[in-house]
Amino acid sequence: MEKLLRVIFFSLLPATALAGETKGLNTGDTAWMLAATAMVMLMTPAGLALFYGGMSRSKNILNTIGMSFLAYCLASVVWVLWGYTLSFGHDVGEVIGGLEKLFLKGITPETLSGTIPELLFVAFQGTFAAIAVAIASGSVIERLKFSTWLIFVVLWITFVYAPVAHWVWGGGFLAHDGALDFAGGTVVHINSGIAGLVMAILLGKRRHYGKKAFFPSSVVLTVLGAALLWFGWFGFNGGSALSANGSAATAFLITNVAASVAAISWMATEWMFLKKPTLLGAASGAVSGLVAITPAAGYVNVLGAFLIGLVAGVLGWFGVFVLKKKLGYDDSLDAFGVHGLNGIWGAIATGIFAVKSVGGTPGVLEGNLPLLWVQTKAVLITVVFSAVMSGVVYGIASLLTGGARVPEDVEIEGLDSAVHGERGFNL
Amino acid sequence: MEKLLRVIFFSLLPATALAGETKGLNTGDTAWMLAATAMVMLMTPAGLALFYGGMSRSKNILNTIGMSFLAYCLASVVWVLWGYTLSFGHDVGEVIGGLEKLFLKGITPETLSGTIPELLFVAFQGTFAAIAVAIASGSVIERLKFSTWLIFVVLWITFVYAPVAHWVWGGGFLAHDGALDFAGGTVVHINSGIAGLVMAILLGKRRHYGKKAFFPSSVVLTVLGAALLWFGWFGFNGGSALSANGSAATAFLITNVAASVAAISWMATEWMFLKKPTLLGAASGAVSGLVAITPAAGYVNVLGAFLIGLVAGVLGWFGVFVLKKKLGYDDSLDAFGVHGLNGIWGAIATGIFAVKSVGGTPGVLEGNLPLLWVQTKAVLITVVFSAVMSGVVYGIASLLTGGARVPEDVEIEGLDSAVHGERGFNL
Amino acid sequence: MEKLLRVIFFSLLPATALAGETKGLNTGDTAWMLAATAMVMLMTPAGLALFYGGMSRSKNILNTIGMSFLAYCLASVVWVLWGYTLSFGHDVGEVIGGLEKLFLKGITPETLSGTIPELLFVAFQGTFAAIAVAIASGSVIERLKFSTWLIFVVLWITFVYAPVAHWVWGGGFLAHDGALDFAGGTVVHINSGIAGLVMAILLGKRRHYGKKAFFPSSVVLTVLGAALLWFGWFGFNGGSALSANGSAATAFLITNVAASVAAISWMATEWMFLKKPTLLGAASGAVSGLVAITPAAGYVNVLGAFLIGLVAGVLGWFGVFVLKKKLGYDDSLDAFGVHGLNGIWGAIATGIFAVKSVGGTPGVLEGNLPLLWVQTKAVLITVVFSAVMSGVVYGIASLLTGGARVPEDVEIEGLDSAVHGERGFNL
Amino acid sequence: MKKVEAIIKPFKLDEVKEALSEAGITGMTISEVKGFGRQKGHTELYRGAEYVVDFIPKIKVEVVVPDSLVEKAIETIMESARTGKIGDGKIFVSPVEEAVRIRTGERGEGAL
Amino acid sequence: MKKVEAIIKPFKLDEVKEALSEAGITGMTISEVKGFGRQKGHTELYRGAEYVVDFIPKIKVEVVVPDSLVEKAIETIMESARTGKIGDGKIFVSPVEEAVRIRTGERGEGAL
Amino acid sequence: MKKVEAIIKPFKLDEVKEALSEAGITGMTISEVKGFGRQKGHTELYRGAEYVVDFIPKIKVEVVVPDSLVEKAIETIMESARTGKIGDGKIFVSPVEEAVRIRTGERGEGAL
Ligand SMILES: Nc1ncnc2c1ncn2[C@@H]1O[C@H](COP(=O)(O)OP(=O)(O)O)[C@@H](O)[C@H]1O
Ligand SMILES: Nc1ncnc2c1ncn2[C@@H]1O[C@H](COP(=O)(O)OP(=O)(O)O)[C@@H](O)[C@H]1O
Ligand SMILES: Nc1ncnc2c1ncn2[C@@H]1O[C@H](COP(=O)(O)OP(=O)(O)O)[C@@H](O)[C@H]1O
Repeated sequence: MEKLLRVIFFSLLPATALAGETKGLNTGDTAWMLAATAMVMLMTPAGLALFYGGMSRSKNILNTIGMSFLAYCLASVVWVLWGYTLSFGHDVGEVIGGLEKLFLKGITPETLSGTIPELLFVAFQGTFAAIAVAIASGSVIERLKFSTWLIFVVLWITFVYAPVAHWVWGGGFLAHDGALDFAGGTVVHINSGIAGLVMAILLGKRRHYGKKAFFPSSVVLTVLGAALLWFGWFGFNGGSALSANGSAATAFLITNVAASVAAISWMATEWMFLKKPTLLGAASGAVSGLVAITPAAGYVNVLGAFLIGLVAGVLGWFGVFVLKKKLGYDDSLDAFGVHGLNGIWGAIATGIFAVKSVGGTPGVLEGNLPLLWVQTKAVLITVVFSAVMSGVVYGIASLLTGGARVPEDVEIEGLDSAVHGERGFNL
Repeated sequence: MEKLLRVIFFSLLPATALAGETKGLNTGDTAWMLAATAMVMLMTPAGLALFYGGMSRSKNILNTIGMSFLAYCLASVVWVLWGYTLSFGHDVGEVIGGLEKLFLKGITPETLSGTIPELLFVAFQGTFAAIAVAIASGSVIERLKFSTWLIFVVLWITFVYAPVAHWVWGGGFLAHDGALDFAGGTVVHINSGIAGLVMAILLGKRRHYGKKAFFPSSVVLTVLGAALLWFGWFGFNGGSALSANGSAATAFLITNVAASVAAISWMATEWMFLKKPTLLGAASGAVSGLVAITPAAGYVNVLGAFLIGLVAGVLGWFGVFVLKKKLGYDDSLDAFGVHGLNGIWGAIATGIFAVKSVGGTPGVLEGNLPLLWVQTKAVLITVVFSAVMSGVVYGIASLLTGGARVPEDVEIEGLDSAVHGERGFNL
Repeated sequence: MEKLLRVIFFSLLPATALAGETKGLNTGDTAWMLAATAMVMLMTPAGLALFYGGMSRSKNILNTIGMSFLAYCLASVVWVLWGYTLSFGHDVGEVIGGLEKLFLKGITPETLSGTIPELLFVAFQGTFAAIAVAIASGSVIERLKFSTWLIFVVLWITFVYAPVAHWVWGGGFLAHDGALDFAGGTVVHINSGIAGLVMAILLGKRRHYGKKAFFPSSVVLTVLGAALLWFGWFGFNGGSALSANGSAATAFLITNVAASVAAISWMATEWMFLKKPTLLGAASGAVSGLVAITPAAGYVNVLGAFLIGLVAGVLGWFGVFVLKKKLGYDDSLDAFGVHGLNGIWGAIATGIFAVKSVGGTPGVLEGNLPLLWVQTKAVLITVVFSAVMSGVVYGIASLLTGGARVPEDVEIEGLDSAVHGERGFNL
Repeated sequence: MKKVEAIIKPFKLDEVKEALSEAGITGMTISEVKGFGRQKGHTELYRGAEYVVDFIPKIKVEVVVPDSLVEKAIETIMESARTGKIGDGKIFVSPVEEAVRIRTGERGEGAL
Repeated sequence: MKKVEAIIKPFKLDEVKEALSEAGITGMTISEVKGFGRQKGHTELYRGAEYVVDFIPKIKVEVVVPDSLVEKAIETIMESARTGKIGDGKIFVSPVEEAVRIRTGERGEGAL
Repeated sequence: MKKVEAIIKPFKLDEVKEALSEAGITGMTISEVKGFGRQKGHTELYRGAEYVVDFIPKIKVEVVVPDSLVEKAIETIMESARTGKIGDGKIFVSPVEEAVRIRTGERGEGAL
C-alpha cells in the first residue's frame, strides 16, 4: 500500500524529479510524445520539402521535394526493420545496438520505454533518422540521380546514422563520456551536414554554377517550409525530454528564442553588408538558430539561447555567403553551411553555456572547463566518422546505379520533366 | 477509500486495460484528444483541399478547394445540430441514434465520454464526418454545380454518413456483429469512395476527358496536401484509441509504416511499368496506405502494416491506371480508386492480419476464419447502402438545383472564374 | 496522508472544479499546453503570413509575409526580455506588471504556473503578443517601410500590448471589473484591429487605390493560411483554459462551430448581394468567426457560438464591402474590418450569450444585464487606449526612420524587389 | 513568304492547330497575349471593390507560309477558330523577306 | 494598313490603353516581353552569389491601324508612355497586307 | 530597317544574347512562345492517361536593325543558337518602316 501510494504520488510530480524511477505509463507524457512525434514527422515531407523545394529552380522543384518525401518513406521502413535495433538494441561494445529488436520483435503495445509506450519511442526516433538523411539532400539537388539517392538513404541510415545515434543516445561511448546532445545536434545536424558536404564535393558542381543565376522557384514556399520546420522543431526539441515536464517547457521556449534571434541576426547581417534584408535570409536564419539550439535545448537558459541564436544567424550567413564562395564547392542548399556549421557551433556552445540549474550539468561559464573538451571530442569523432562513412556509402550507391550524376541533358532539361515526367506548376 | 485508491491506481495504467471501467476525466487522454482533433480538422480544409486542388486544372483549383472547405464548414454545423445525435444518440433498433442530443442538448463541459469530455468526443467525431463527405468531391470536380454540392453535403451527412457511423461505432448492428473498424475504413473511406463513384457515373465525364491532357495545376501543392493528410492521419488513427495509451502508440507507428511502404510501392510500380516514378504517385501511394491501414490501425502489428501498405500502393495504382481506364468512368481525382478500393482492402486485411496480442482479436492468420466473413459482410452492406443512398441523395440535390452539372460554357471557362469570380493565382 | 490523498484525488478531476487549488505539475495539462503553444506559434509565420501574403499583389507578397515573420521573431525576443514581466509581473497599481521577471529572471524549469511550468506559460503568452502585432500589419501592407515596421513592432508590444494584457489577464483593473475575455478578443483582436486602422489612416492610401484592380497574388495561399489559422486557433482558444479539461473541450468545439457558421454566412451574404460566392469570402468569414468567438470561447454554449458566428460573417462582410468603401480609408487587408469589428462584436456578444453552466458567469440572456456594461466598458477603454497609443508609437517609429512610407518608385516597382531584392515566385 | 498572324480564343487553339496540320502547315509558333476590342472583359470583385478586367486572354498563332498558301491558311484558321460570337479575333497578313532554318542554314521557302 | 508595335514600361500600360481608346483606336493586343537595351537591369543576390538580371519586364502593345491613323497612333503612344527616363521603349511600324475578322469574314480596314 | 525574329531553344538564350551584343546589337526584345514543328513534344502521363504535349517551349528574340546589319544578325544568331538537332528554330526577316524612341522622339535608324 505504501509503495503503491508512492508510485501514484511521484507520477504526479514533475518527471525530471524522477529520472531512473521505474513507473507505469503516464498519459500526459504519452499525449505530448504523440503530438511531438507527429510534429517532427511534418518536418520532412512538408517542412524540409518546401524549404528546399522553394530554393531549387522551378524545373527541379519536384525532384527536390521528392528527395525529402522518399527519404522519409524509406527511412521509416528501414527504421522499423533494422534501424531501431541497431540504434537502441542492447549495447554491443559501446559501438552499435544488438539485433534482438529486428522488425520490432518483442515490442507490444504494453511495452514501455520510461513512461511512454516503446512503440511511440520507436516512432519518435524514426522521424529523427528520416530528417537527418533528408537534410543531406540539400547539398546535391538538381544533379544527383534519383535512384542513387534512394539507395544512399537506405545505406546511410544503416551504416552512418544508426551507429552515431547509438553512441549518443543508445548507451554508446559518447554517452558514457558525458557528451551533451539534448535533441540531436551531433547525431542529426553535424552528421547530415558533413554527409552533404562530402557528397557535394564528390558529385561536383552544377552546370553553370557561379556563372548563371539560379533563381529559387519560390521564396514563399521556402518561408512556409521554414515556418513548418520551426513548428515541428518544438516537437523535436521539446519532445526530446520524452515527458511533458519542465524540461520540455524549457526546451520549447529556448528553441523559440534562439530561432527568433538567429532570424533577426542573419537578416541584420545581410542588411548591413548587402543592403537588402531578404526573406530567404530570415528563413535560413531561423533554421540556423533551430539547428544551433538543438543540442543545448535542455541545458541552457534564456540568456544562453539568446547568444547561441545571435551567433547562429551570423555563422549561417558566413557559411553561405563567404565560406562557400571561398572554398568553391557547390553545397547547393547549404546543408553544410547551415546544418553542419551550426550543429558544430551548437555542440560547442552547449559546453560553454550549460547551466546546472537548468539541465543538471554546469558548463564552462560555470567553471566546468572539461565539458568543452568532451563536446569537442564528440564533434570531431562525428565529423570524421560521418565524412569517411558517408563517402563510402555514397560510393557504393554511385556504383550500384552506374554513376551518381544525371546525364547533362537531363540536368539542362530539368529533373522534374526528365526523371519524373512532371512539372511543379501548370498555372 | 479502497475503491478510491483503485480508481486512482487504474487511471494511471494503460487505458486499454481498463475498457468499460467507469472513471473521471484523464488530463493526458484529454490532451491527446484535443491535439488529435485539431490534427484531423487540418486534413479537410488544408490537407485534402491542397491534395485535390493541386490535381485539378488551374482554372478549377479554387472551386475544388472550395468543395473541401465548405464541406468542412457545413459538416461541422450539421454535426452539432443533428448529425451527432443521429450517430451517437441512444440506439434505436440498431439502425440509427435517437434525437435526445439534438443541438448537443444536455451535454455540459463536465459531461464525460470515457475519460475525456463528451464535447471533445463530439468535435473529434465531427471532423470524421467532414472529411468523409469531402473525399467524395474528388470524383466530381470541374463540373458539379457548387450549389448542388452544398446541398449534397448536408443530405449525405444526414442520411448516409450518420447511419453507417451509428452501425459501426454508435452501438448499431455492425458493432454487434463484431466487425472491426478501428478508425473508419468502412464508415469514412468505403462510404465516401462509393459515394464518389456513384456520383461520377451519374454526372458523366468532363468535356474532352480522355482526349485532351488535363494537367494538374500543381503537383507541389498535391504533395504538400498529402503530407498534411499524413500528419492529420496520426490524429485520425491514433486518436481513435480515444486515449493516450499503447493502442494509440501502435496505431501511430503502424499508420506511418503503411503509408511509407505504400508510397514506395506505388512509385515502384509506376517506375516498372511506365519508366517514370512520379511525385503524384508517391503522394497518392501514401494516401492509399493511410486509407488501407485505417480500419486495421489498432489491430495489426508492424508486419501486417507492412503488407497492407505494400498491397495498398499497388492497388491504388491499379485502380487509377488500369481499372478506371477499363471501366471508363471519370472518377476525376480517384476518390473511388484510392479511397474506395483501399478502404475495402483495409477492411478485409484487418480480418486477415489482426493479431490478438495487439488489439485483442485474432485474425484469419491466427485461425479466426469467421472474422473474414464478418468483415466482408460489413463491406458489402456499406457498399450497397452507400451506393443506393448516395445516388438518391445526389438525385435530390440535383433536382433542387435544376440539374447537377454546370453549363458547358462554365466548364470551358473554368469554375473559378465563372462561379466564384476569382483566380487561384495572379503571379 | 489524508491531505496527500486529497491532492491526488483532485488532480484527477476536471480541472475546472479546482480553480485556485494549489497543486503540482500535471503532465496532461502540460502536454496540451505544449501542443497548444506550438499550434498558436504556427498562426503567425505560416497562417497569417499566407492569409495576408495571398491577398497582397504578387510584387509585394514577400514583404507582406516578412511583416508577419519578423513580427513573430521580434515579439518573441521582446517578450522574454521585458514583455512578459510588464504583462505578468506583480501588479503595479492595476496598470502594468513589475520588472522583477526581466529576462525571465528567477523562473526555472521547476517553477509552476498553475499546473504547468511557468516557462511554458511564458511561451504560450508570447505567441499571443506576436500574432496581435502581426495582425495589425494587414492594414498597412504594400507601402509601409520595412524598417518602420520593425521598430513599430518592438514599441507596440511594449507600450500597447503589454499594458492591455496586464489589465485583462495580469491582475489589472479590467480583470477586477469582471470583464470576460477568454482568449484575447480585447487584448489581441480589438487592440490590433484599432492599431491597424489608425496606421492605415495616418499612412494614407496606396497609389491607385480604388482606381486600379489590386488582384490578390493567390487566393489558394489565402485559403491555406485561413485553414492554418483555424488549426492554430484551437490552441489559441482551447489553450486559454490552461488545462486539458472540459473548458478546453468547450472552447475547442465552440470555436469550430463559430468559424464554420461565419464562413457560410459571409459566403451566403456575398452570394446574395454580388452573385458570386468567393473563396476569399469563405476564408475571411472563417477568420471573422474565429475572432468573434475568441473572448466567448469558454463562456457560451453551442447555440451562442452559432449566433455569434452567424453575425460575425455578415459583420465582417459589411466591414469590408460597405463600411470601408463608405469611410474611404485603405485598410488594405481589413485588420480593422475583420479583427477590429469582430473583436468588438465578440466582446459584446460574450456579455449577451454567457451561460452560467458553461463558464460560471451568466450573461444578459440569463438576466445579468450589468455584464453588458462591463464588457462595453472594456471595449471602449481598449479602443481609446489602443487608438491613441498606437498612433503615438507609429509616430515615433515613423520619425526614427525618416517617414513611414516607402518612396513612390518603390511602391510602383513593388516592395519585394525594391526592398528585399527578391521575388515571391520564379516559375 | 508571308506571316499569317491570328489572334484567337484560347480554347480554339487545338482545333486551329489540327486544321492547319491537315492543311499541310506543320510549323507554327504560338504565344499567350491579351486582347482589347469589342468583346468586353468581365467584372471582378475583390474585397468590396469592383473592377472591370479589360484585357481578355487570347492566343496568338503565327505561321510563316509561302505566298501560295496564304489564302488556304486564312480560310483554315477562319473556319476552325470561328464561334460566331464577338471576340473571335483577327487575322493579319504581313510580308516576310527571308526565312532561315538555324539547324541547317537553309534559306527561303525551303526553310519553312 | 500598318502594324504599330510599341515596347513600353509595364506600369504605363493603363495610360497608353486609355489614350489610344480616346484617339479612337479600340482594338489592340498586348503581351508580356522582356527587353534588353540601354536601361540596365538590377543586381540580384542569391545565397552569396551576385547576378545581373539583364532582361527587364516590358509590355508589347500591337495595334493594326489604317494608314491614315499611323501618325496619330505613334504620337498618342509617345505621349502616354513617356517618362523621360532611359528604358521608355520603342515604337516600330511595319506593313500589314491584309486583315480579316474571323467572326464575319470581313477583310481589309473594315476588319479592324 | 528590318526586324530579325528568331525562334530559338530556351537554354540558348544567353549565348545568343551575348553573341548579338558582341556583334554590336545592343537592343532586343524577347518573349516566351511555344512552337510546333518537326521536333516532337514529349509524352506526359497523368493518372493513367497518356498525352502528347505538342507544343514545345521556345524563346522568340526580336531585333530591329538597320539594313546593313541584317546579314550579321542572321549569322550571329545562327552560330550561337545552333545545336545541330531538330528544333533549333527559325529566323524570319521582315520590313520595318519606321522606328521611334519614345523617350526622345528620335526617328529612324537613330532610334534603335
Ligand atoms: N486593331 C487591332 N490591332 C491588333 N489587335 C486587335 C485589333 N483589333 C482587335 N484586335 C484583337 O482581336 C481580338 C478580338 O477583337 P474584338 O473586337 O473583341 O472582336 P472581333 O474579333 O469579333 O471583332 C481582341 O481581343 C484583340 O486581341
Ligand atoms: N533594336 C531593338 N530591337 C528590338 N527591341 C529593342 C531594340 N532596342 C531596344 N528595344 C526594346 O526597347 C526597350 C527599351 O530600350 P532601352 O535602350 O533600354 O531604352 P530607350 O527606349 O530609352 O532607348 C528595351 O528594353 C527593348 O525591349
Ligand atoms: N512555318 C512556321 N511559322 C512559324 N514558326 C515556325 C514555322 N516552322 C517552325 N516554326 C517554329 O520553329 C520551331 C522549330 O521548328 P522545327 O520544325 O521543330 O525544327 P527545325 O527548326 O530544326 O526545322 C518550331 O517549334 C516553331 O516554333
